[in-house]
Amino acid sequence: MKTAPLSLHIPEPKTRPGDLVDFSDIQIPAAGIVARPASDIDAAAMRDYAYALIRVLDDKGQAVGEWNPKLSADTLRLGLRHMVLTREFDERMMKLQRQGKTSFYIKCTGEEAIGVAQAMALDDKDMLFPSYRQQGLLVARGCPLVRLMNQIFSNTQDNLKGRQLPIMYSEPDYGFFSISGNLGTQYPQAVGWAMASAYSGDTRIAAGWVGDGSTAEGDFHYALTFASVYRAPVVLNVVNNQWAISTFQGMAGGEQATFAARAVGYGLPALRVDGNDFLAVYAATEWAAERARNNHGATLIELYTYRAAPHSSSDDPAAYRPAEEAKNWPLGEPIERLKKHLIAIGEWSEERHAALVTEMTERVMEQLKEASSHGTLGNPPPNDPGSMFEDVLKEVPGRLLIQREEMLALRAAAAQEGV
Amino acid sequence: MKTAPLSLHIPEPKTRPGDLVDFSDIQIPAAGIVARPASDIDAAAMRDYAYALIRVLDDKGQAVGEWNPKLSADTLRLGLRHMVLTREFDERMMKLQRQGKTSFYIKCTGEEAIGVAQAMALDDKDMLFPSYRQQGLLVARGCPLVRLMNQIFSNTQDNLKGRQLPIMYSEPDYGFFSISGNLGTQYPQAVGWAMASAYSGDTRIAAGWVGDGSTAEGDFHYALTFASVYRAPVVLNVVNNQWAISTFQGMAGGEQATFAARAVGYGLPALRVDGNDFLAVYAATEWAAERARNNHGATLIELYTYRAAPHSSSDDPAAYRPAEEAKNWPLGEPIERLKKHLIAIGEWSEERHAALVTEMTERVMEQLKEASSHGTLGNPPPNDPGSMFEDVLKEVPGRLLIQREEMLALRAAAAQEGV
Amino acid sequence: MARMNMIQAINSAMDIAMERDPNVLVFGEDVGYFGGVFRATAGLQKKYGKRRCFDAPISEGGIVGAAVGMGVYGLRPVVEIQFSDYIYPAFDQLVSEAARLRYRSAGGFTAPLTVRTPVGGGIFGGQTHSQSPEAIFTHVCGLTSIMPSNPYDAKGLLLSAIEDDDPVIFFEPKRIYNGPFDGHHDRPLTPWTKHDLGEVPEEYYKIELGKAKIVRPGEKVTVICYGTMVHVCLAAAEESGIDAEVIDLRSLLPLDLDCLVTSVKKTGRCVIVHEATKTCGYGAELVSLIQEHCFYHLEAPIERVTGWDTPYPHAYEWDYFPGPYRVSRAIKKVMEE
Amino acid sequence: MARMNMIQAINSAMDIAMERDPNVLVFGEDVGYFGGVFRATAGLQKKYGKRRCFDAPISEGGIVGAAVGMGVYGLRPVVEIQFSDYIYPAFDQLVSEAARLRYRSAGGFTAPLTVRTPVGGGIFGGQTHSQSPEAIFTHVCGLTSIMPSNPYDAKGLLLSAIEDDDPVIFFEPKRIYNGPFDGHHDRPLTPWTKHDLGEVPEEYYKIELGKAKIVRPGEKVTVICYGTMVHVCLAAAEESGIDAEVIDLRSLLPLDLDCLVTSVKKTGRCVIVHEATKTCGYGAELVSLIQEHCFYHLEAPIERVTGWDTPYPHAYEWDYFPGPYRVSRAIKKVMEE
Ligand SMILES: Cc1ncc(C[n+]2csc(CCOP(=O)(O)OP(=O)(O)O)c2C)c(N)n1
Ligand SMILES: Cc1ncc(C[n+]2csc(CCOP(=O)(O)OP(=O)(O)O)c2C)c(N)n1
Ligand SMILES: [Mg+2]
Ligand SMILES: [Mg+2]
Repeated sequence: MKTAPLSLHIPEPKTRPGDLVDFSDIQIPAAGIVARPASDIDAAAMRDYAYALIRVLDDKGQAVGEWNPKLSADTLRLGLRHMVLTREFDERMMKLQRQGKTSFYIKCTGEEAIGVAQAMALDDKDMLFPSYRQQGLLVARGCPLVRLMNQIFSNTQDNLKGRQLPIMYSEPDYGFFSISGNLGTQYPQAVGWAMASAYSGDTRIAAGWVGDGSTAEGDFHYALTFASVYRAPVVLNVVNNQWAISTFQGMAGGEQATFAARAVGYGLPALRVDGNDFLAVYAATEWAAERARNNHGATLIELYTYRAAPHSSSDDPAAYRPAEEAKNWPLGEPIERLKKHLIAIGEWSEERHAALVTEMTERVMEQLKEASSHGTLGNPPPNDPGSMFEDVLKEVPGRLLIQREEMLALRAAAAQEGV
Repeated sequence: MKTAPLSLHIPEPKTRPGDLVDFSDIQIPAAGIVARPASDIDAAAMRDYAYALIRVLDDKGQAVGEWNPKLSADTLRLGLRHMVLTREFDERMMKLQRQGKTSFYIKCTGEEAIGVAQAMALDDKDMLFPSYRQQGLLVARGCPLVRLMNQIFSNTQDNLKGRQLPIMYSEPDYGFFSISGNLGTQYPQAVGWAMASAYSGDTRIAAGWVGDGSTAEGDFHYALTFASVYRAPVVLNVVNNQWAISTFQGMAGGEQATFAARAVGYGLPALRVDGNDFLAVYAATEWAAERARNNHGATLIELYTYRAAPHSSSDDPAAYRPAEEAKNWPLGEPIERLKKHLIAIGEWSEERHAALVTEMTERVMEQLKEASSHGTLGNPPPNDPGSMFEDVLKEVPGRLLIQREEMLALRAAAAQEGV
Repeated sequence: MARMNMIQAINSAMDIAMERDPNVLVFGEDVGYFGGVFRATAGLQKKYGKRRCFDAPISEGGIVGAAVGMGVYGLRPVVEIQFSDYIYPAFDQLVSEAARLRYRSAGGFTAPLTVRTPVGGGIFGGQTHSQSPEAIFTHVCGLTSIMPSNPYDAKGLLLSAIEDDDPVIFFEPKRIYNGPFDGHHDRPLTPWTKHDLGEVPEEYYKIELGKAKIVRPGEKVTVICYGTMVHVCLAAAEESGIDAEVIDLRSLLPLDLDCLVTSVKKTGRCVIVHEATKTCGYGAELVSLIQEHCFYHLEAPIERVTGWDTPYPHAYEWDYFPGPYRVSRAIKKVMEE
Repeated sequence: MARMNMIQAINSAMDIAMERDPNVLVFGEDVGYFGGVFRATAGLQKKYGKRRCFDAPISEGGIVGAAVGMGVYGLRPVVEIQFSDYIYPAFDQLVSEAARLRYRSAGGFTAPLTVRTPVGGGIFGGQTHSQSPEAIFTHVCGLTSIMPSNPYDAKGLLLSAIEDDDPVIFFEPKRIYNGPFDGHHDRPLTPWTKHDLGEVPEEYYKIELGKAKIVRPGEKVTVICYGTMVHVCLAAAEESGIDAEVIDLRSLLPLDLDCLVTSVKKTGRCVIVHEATKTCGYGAELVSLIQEHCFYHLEAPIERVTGWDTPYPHAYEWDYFPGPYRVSRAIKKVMEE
């Protein structure tokens, strides 16, 4: 028997701050080469898709191959509009966070195609169980930005009564589930919701999102297990944006296999998609939704992208990765690519684009004006502290009534004493 | 969009009590057809192994194909001996449980090849993290049965001081980790131990076991994730014995994919093995151990077998599956198959086998005599209740000293009052 | 009226809930065809089909996670965790999700699920089939925690739990599934059929969550307990010869504090009994509340009689289990001060 | 001696432990190259290599499960759970495994791991970055639970925790990482550099686990607290004008009961303060023990000042946080009775 000592392997990204950007080992297959099977295909026949990369937009901005969803120019322009709005919104909110108007913010820069195209490819009544980086879903579903801003500001009009960290939206009317701070928990919930829909003979399906890093949680495994066993009508998305705060995707297993490949062991079909390609994202989502809606069960979609933003307003990525990575991401960025496509097919121009950006900036500012009129974090201080005792249970229980009284008495006394 | 209602899929085994046994959809490939790659092969080249079935013993009892571990007749006879002993031990202990000599028992009938061949294929110093159905590991490592019996009886010589449910052995001197009642928890621990061994430049590897049903726990996912990420020197075994108490393996995802296939998504190699074939189990374990010991990381082995025993002494399988299944299991049973092989190669005979069985029965009875002399459960009543306060922490903390005093005073008072 | 043991009463509650409301479904490990390792769901799959009563993967986190999602959809899932010792893998989904969903969504989403799970020892189950983890749930706001002590209450409380619009953990003391075990393990068990509270209406009825019951009125000392310990305390009160008032909490959260305070103000003495380990057990909260509300009425320190602060040891379970002798001594002790 | 804030002191403890013992290793989410989201492990990977300080998958259950296995091998893993709000996925591995391994194997196997995790609110973190879950761990026998209130203690206690042969949960009150926050959120924070207990020896020293510290001697009322609340209570004592004795527990389990009992027997009055929710919080156990041991010395009911029984609300966190005004009123209240 061999007796050479063992050693521990610790994965490490190829480059760190100070190194030159190096994406040379990222394989980018050409657009259009992946075949599109019927959406009722046997999962066992789909195993190779876990290692492919579905791309529709080629380098010249043309839509090619079987996965081209053949969307109308109007639809494409709508998608572009939503993406631009999402980005403008993100930029503005992050600035406001920097100015102290709120405590926290998370941008989805570079990942806009995901939320936007997926919301558009799904039915409006389908139920979404997002992580915190799919604000594009809400934008595409037409949720007024002022609602989101009110939540971000914890102001008087905040539909979550000042309870939640900024961006932890909950929008029942837009089929958008309450975002949890605990990573991954929404994934089996999405499956449970889908099971309930199937149980009820409904036609609505569910969709869930987690990040590459979050796939390591038990909830990811629960979701795939239950989705497979009960053939739940759900689209399970892994947004592989290469980073989990400071930790590269190799630390979640991405060195050894794609995240799409996780599906294989559960007998689920996987699609691996260029996440910065609006058309590819749309097409893959449409395929998975069709499969689910026809009772053929769940699909795992890996959305291959890059987190161009810092993890959150609390994060400075310059501490752990080369600053130039985002710009050099081999799959580009989604707005630019869709814009190029629309121009290539003669349905858009630089001028119209500039006008769109201006329009969206103005839209953000206008909504911001309204939101600000209801206050920003702590300004004025929120004025219904008693509400913190509501919604723990349907009825405020006795002990919380007492605690509420105590708290209000305390405030009153403090005010009187001038403390 | 299609609007036919969705419906929920609930997996169901093909047959239930009253039905005729029907294993017609179990595909049994011929023995010897699977190629044996070098143990340092790239996992990506191994994906098909997750769907194959490594078999060495053919229907005539011949050892065929590349996976034949070419063991000496002595080694084979030793394996047979361990398996027979394991079975006789199980039979006797279950009888004693029925007689009220202990509270609980679990047999591994039909699965003896797994513990025995795997212990023999591993190095004696490798660390084992078993579930509760691998008593064969201890038998093969030479742990005296009397030790196990003492534990089962919670008697005065019980190395676990009467604390643990019967069969929840813990045998540090035999490299056998404390069995947990909570399913699956040992799996990431095995990986952690293996990581520690690699961290320390050791040459020992770890092995862990879970059942088909237990793969649905989060711990299974943690283990595969960590094993993949840190390339831990560990052999991860899934004993697919078709049942988890009353629940068939389809409810853990076995309808949609093999359990071996779970490895694929983590970039780990998988071997799927005829678990009732001593030679195949030995060979696969040897391969995985070699791979781990040479620092190529973990392997997932699915041991395909059938739980011929009831789940435990508390269970009656006639309530949920056709009684005749075990006898008709298409892969036969391990003792019979190894015996046939040894006879076929002229190294064994029915007479020698009968003698072996007698010898092993006597061995069990002899050890039982010794164990019984130290008592059976409650007879005599265990006599060191104060010991229950030990080992909560290394030193008995103050509050437990007080509780111990209180308890002893209580006993004394009760005795005096004759309660 | 029928004679039912606790399992039958619990089964009857689920049966009726499923009958009345098509949104009620039941799932968990081994609960489908087999009817559960304690047989609590026996017959439900046969009656309602496997769509409404089915097995689950061995994945407590997945079971509760899926149930949360179903609750969000609008169903009322009733899930079984086979032993409460195995509820920990579901802890995050219960605490971070089920318990806080209504709050964090300001009522936009809710998770009206019921988790049934057997608790307690005295069945030679060793450390992983004997635990009583109620106190880690009663610390979590947003959860309701119930523990019945007899078939009649079990059925009425379980029906209330299932109809409750928030998540409820329904702890079932498995030692009394068959009869009102009083801790005298060396004596034969009286079956529920011979007990008044084994008389259970076959039809629908509910018992309000949050109401304790005085199961033995008395003047001298208040004994507070729940689950199996109710029968132990009744025996202990009898054996002590002291005029003890025994209160069965039935509901841990919400707690019927008024009932306790009234009693202790009357008796001036209090013993609290549970099977769970002592430190930070539910008894600690009870002591705190009683000393807060009855401080000037207390004549002696409140005594806690509980499981020791160790795991549940297989061979020594009768030294671990807080039996009637220990309780009666505690009753006498508080009388002496 | 050096001036250190709490993060630096914690970092120094790990540094020294790694230096002294090659079996000590550190891992967790973002702790490697980056040095942790609170920077507690900054520099350790650089100094000791990535073999000894490395990132982990986002899998708290896996982190603790692997650490248990490492402990069994003979290492002393120190793992970070990024926020204690995220410790629940590891609950089963902590409670069923780490805490009970020594017991169930009768000492054959042990899990000497240390789990470091930031607790507490007041940082606008909302309900999932503010929790104080200590009471669900103190109910579990086999676990040791520590919470320091200053850099000096943090370093000495963490070194003891790492060298302890059983699993230790080391709760770090994140609100005082930078300075002794006293609850006056509208006033500037004094940094640790300006505080005596920010004087921390650079070398090795230990503080025994299980010893409380009287941080303000007094005669009239005993205030028991830990973590951030120590500073709040000191401010409150000052502001109340009452001669209060303030005790910093430092170690929740083991508990320095003698210290508390001696103090309460002297003062006859007691206020218990923690940030966690009230019901079944750690304060309940303290009340129980004190009423048990000091019953005849108590002149007034013991008061608990705690977080309300709700999740931690983002915008209302200063109404939630038990600040000095609330504590001082409680001190005055117990003096009145
Ligand atoms: C259970 C849990 N553990 C840890 C965290 C802290 N945390 C918040 S975001 C994050 C990284 C997530 O990375 P990924 O899943 O890749 O999503 P991304 O941020 O890239 O969108 C971590 C570790 C958490 N919120 N919940
Ligand atoms: C966490 C947990 N959940 C549930 C149980 C109850 N339980 C004990 S054995 C068992 C079935 C396990 O089946 P499998 O993993 O296939 O192993 P096998 O018994 O077939 O060897 C169950 C559900 C448990 N012990 N632990
Ligand atoms: Mg990511
Ligand atoms: Mg099995």
